[in-house]
Amino acid sequence: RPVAAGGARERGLTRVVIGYQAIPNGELVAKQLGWHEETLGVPVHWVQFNSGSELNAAIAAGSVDLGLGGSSTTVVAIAQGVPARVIWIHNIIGENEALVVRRGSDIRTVADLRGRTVSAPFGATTHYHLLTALQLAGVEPAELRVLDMPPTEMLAAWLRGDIDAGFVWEPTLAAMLEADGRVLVSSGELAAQGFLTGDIGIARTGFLEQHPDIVVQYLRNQMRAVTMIQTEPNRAAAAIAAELSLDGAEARRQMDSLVFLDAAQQLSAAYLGRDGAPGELAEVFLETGRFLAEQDTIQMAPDRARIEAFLAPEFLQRAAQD
Amino acid sequence: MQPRIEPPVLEARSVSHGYAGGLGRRRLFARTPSARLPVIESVDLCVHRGDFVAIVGPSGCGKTTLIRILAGLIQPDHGQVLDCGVAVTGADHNRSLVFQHPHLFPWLTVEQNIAFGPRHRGTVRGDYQPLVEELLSLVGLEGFRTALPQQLSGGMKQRVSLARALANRPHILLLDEPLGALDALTRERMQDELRTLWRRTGCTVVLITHSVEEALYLANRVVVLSGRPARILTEIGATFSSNGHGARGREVKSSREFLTVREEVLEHIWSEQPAGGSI
Amino acid sequence: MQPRIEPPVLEARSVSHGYAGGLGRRRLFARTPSARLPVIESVDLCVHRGDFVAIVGPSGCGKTTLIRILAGLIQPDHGQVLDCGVAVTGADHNRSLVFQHPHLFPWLTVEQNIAFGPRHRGTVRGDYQPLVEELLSLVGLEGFRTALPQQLSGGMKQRVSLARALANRPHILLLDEPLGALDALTRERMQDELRTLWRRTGCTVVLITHSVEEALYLANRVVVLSGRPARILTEIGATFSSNGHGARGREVKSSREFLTVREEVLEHIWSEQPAGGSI
Amino acid sequence: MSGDKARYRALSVASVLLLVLVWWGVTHLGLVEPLFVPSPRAVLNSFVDVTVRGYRGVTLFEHLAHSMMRVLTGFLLAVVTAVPLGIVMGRHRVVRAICDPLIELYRPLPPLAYYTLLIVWMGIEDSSKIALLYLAAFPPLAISSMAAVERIPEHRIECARCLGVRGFALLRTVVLPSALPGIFTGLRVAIGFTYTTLVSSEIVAAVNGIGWLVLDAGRFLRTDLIFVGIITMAATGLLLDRLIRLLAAMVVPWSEE
Amino acid sequence: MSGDKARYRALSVASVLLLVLVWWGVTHLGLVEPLFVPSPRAVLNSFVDVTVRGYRGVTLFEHLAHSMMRVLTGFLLAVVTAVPLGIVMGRHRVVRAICDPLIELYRPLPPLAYYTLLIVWMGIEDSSKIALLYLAAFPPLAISSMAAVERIPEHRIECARCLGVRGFALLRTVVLPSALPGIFTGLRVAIGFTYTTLVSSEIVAAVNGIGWLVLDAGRFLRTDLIFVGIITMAATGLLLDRLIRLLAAMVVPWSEE
Ligand SMILES: Nc1ncnc2c1ncn2[C@@H]1O[C@H](COP(=O)(O)OP(=O)(O)OP(=O)(O)O)[C@@H](O)[C@H]1O
Ligand SMILES: Nc1ncnc2c1ncn2[C@@H]1O[C@H](COP(=O)(O)OP(=O)(O)OP(=O)(O)O)[C@@H](O)[C@H]1O
Ligand SMILES: [Mg+2]
Ligand SMILES: [Mg+2]
Repeated sequence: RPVAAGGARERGLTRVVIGYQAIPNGELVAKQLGWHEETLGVPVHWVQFNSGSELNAAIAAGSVDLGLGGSSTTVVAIAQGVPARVIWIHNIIGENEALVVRRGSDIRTVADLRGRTVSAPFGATTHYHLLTALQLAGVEPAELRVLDMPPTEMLAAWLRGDIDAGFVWEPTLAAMLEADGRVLVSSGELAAQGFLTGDIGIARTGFLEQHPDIVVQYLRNQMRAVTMIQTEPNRAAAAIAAELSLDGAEARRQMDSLVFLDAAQQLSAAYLGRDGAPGELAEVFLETGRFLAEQDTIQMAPDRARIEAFLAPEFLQRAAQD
Repeated sequence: MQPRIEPPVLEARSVSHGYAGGLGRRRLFARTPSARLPVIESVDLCVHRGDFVAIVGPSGCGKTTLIRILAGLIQPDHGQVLDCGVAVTGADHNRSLVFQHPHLFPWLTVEQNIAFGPRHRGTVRGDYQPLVEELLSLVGLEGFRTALPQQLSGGMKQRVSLARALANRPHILLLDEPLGALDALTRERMQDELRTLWRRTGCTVVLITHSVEEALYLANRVVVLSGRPARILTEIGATFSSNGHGARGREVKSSREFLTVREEVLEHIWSEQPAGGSI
Repeated sequence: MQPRIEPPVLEARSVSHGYAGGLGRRRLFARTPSARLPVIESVDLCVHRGDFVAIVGPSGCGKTTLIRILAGLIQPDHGQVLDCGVAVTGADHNRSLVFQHPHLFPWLTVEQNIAFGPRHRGTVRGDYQPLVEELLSLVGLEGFRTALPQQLSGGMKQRVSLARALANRPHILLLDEPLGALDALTRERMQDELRTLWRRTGCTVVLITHSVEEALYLANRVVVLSGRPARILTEIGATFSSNGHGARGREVKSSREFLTVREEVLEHIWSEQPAGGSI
Repeated sequence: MSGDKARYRALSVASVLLLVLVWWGVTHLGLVEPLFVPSPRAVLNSFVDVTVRGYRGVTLFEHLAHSMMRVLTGFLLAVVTAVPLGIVMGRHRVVRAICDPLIELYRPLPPLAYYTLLIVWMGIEDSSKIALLYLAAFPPLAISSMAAVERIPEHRIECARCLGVRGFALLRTVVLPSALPGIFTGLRVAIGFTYTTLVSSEIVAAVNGIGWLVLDAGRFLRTDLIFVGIITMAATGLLLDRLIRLLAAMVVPWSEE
Repeated sequence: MSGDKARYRALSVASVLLLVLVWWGVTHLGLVEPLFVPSPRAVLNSFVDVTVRGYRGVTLFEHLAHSMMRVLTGFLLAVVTAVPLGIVMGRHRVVRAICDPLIELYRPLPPLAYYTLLIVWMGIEDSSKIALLYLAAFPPLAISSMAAVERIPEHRIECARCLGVRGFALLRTVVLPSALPGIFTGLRVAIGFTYTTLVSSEIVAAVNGIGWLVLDAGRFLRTDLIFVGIITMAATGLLLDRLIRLLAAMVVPWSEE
């Protein structure tokens, strides 16, 4: 669908607006090292977002060209008709998001959560994973108390003993583990069972159509960042540390809990797939969409055709070619 | 050509007024609106150019209400007020009212208070400043021109309030007991000033006063009001101050003639009101 | 045993006072504090039990300031005020002040305003209600007991304010021109009531008035103040109203004796102040 | 008089209707993305849906009831503490000197900044939410009451003193009634403020409440639901405000001379 | 007089010092997790660090400058629009009947609920942030001004009318000065409100500003930094409030009779 706002900008491009999040992945490496500024040929304007939903709004408003959101919010974008396409998978969420329970508690399996109080930030990938885990264990959400809580407040509630479990990400995850917690199930484990969550790179449709070359160059820089993370992790971590005002070791630890995919992996059938042959990611999105619809959060789950139209691996294909 | 008949400068035609809501706290969900308190009952008053009309009457009878109607601040329930033949619909600086209570603007100095009218009607400073100076000395407050109202005594405030109205050069001056808070001496002096002013400018004055003596000394017509609801009991022509006779001193106040008329007026008021009755 | 010498009920000992800050707007970053305006200059006043002292003086001379000092609302710059020999440090209902302006509580009805003092000092209703009724009829406002102040005329407010002070049965009554807004008739009636009250209760009264006649008619001592800064010019013993002589009618006001003393007082005031001078 | 009133009421209704009309026009002509401004019809549908079926298993009415309970508790607690404190601060400079800097220091703080601390101290149940709303309502109430007391003309206090009324009786019988008009203005400002804080308070551990509904709908770009929530909040907020005004008209029937 | 003032100032300082002492005591005795309430020393260290080295490449002073620019722009825009509107609404019942319901309807809405719309209309740059702050400051200013105008004793208006001053001149020369004390109370309440909205406004698409610093520090559990941000906000908020009070003392030197 055409976008009302922002259309005028396409004719004379003065700058690229990139919406990023404070996640220790390749985006931050490229940002810190100034690669986009060097290679895109237009000034780059960086804007930080706290969640994918705000990014969705900004993209729909035509204020942001390239952005990063969680897989759940990407599905929301698909369902609500945000004019954007998936062009990249920044990372797969692994051990950096996990469901934590108290070390001494008698909760051994997810099924033991029945009747307990569990919290997750609603709408986030962990929320999706919490519900998935419950479903896999055959637990109805109504059989326990699921509370909506941002990470910091979750930690406070955890320390007070108000909640029995929480599904959360770094660095709150580490703090909860330190405060007498242990991992019941991690996102990595759920991903292994086919319930992927990840941080997805999306681009505004109008921008994609008008400036495919810039998008391709942007993807090349992302690929370069993944390569650096995989081959020179300390340099990459140093860049992230500088970007997030963290110390190097902590940045390295957080970075290592993510799973990074190079272009070849992303273009394989397990993930993005290729132009005309969508990969498994479509399946993941379809599943996620069904979940959200069941949760009453979106009115209707997007169908497969809509999801497949949302994936645009052709730009990555071009970037990977040369 | 016929000689043009000049309409009265100010005319009240069978004016009646009352206050709504009865007495006491308004009740929010009151069903029946309480009875109106009638205050003015069919008052007819004709003030001609150059008249100095004094109105006397018992406390709470409706004098303030009447003068507010004349000023155009209250629209009467019945009847109407005409200013030079034109129906009055609102207040106007040509019909300047000096309130019973001074009501100065607390953020303005004495001088600014006096200059308020002409200044904010867009008169240039040069035009009104001499008048303001004159008025400051008239009310004897040159030394207090930069004082704020909160720094003045009761009588000083009242004098500022009088000067503020005069600064408009109104053609009708409505005075609601303007000298009430002044000591005997200052009062006499202000009376004389008022009389001179009236003579000099030929403006028309309606004065409410509690002092029958003052009324007779200043006015050429004294209107006596009854107790509430106020009707005009009688009107007495006083000649002690008429334009024709030229200046006359305070000694007139102790003249035989003066004292007789004074007794007469008091008699009227007395007769109306049984002593100790509801006032 | 020696006879006990009763101290004066109210005594001002060489009281002086001035107002700070000079005239006009306070300047925020003013370096030098502007000069004080001297208002009261070493006033000595001794009021004995049963006295009725009237204070007269030109407008703005400092009468209100003086009576506020006597009431304890202002701490004078110099000197002190003693109430039955005890230094006055604040206001008190035994030394009730009736302000120049009525200042009623706008949320209370006439009746509640009058009962305010005794009621909120914890007196039981039964004790003060008869007095309140009596005062309502004294000031002629029985018909307005449920009216709010905004529904009263200027003179009615002043009467409520007087009744409100009387409801405290003060042993000293301080009156700052309490009858100023009343018409001739009501004023005379209130004068008589005040005189009766004073006789009956034997309380002590200090009255500021602008009417020399009123001063002489009511008081047994008349204190004449000079222009600002106020000093005591002279004190005149008036016997027209003394306790000893029993009730006397209004006719005293036109007696030869009365008029002579009146002239005398006016003479004093006149002499002080050159006509038209800065007041 | 009453004809005038009816005319003003009609004007008010007209201005709201005009707003709705503009909304309808804008969406009808497709001037804005329906993703951001859904059509009145879509919102109405969602409204009916949420009222009947509920959102996440809770009907609109229940959401509203939960929120109102929190808002009113927090607000009323603030009224009974902040107003007396403000009055005392207005009269007693010592109390003011002590309390004023503390209020002034915490006042500019965003609720989000100290919510974690409230959770640490009060847990995740309603008490911390109510505390947040209480803290939001407190400063405007205290400041307005204090300012209202400071504006009381001194002669009124002097009058009461001369009548022998002092101390607590003075505060109760003279200072409080004199300050009431200003206090009511403070109440109106504060209730609005409390309302805007509702969403922040329901960020944590809420699975009901209008604020949470708006928040949660926002996360999923359910603009129709956001509008349902917003309109419900606007309507109830308006209602509360009118209630306060009605109360003011009943309690402050006099006008200053 | 001035001795009194010094005494009150000392009391104020003492009460703030007591607060710091309690904070120090609480952390020193380990009564709360340092994760939530860091020690004064830790906060001081971070403060120095952020001032000198900066957070995420921006020094504290720059963060503050960005925020202040946003707050002051939004606030001043609100002052120059809401105060005149409030004054007119207080005097003209027709204007009031039209504008009042609109203000009352949007007023209870939480900034978070309509921020998305602002972004859609105004983009993600400063203008949408300033608009949010503007909208936060508007209602308290308008309501306070309106209430202040309604409280003006009628006789004062009548006086001016009798002196021939009407229309705009009346508003400027009589209504405005009479309402100033109430308007200043409104200013004080509104600036606090604007400040608390700062964090909300910097939630979206900001990479600088004190509000963003607090928010971002929260994401990384940097409580020391949160405290640095909070204290900076408290201090500057207090400063702004004092500025308004100073202005009030300069502009409103009279007291009502
Ligand atoms: N706003 C009002 N509402 C109700 N009644 C009022 C109002 N204003 C005046 N009244 C009543 O109207 C009557 C006349 O009042 P008005 O002020 O005209 O008297 P007045 O002749 O000026 O008296 P005074 O000489 O004491 O000033 C009084 O009985 C008063 O109670
Ligand atoms: N608060 C104040 N600040 C500064 N000056 C004041 C203040 N109050 C009164 N004054 C000045 O003190 C002088 C005496 O005032 P006061 O009110 O005592 O006079 P008064 O004798 O009662 O006059 P009147 O008969 O007019 O009421 C006046 O010149 C006045 O300007
Ligand atoms: Mg009158
Ligand atoms: Mg006086």
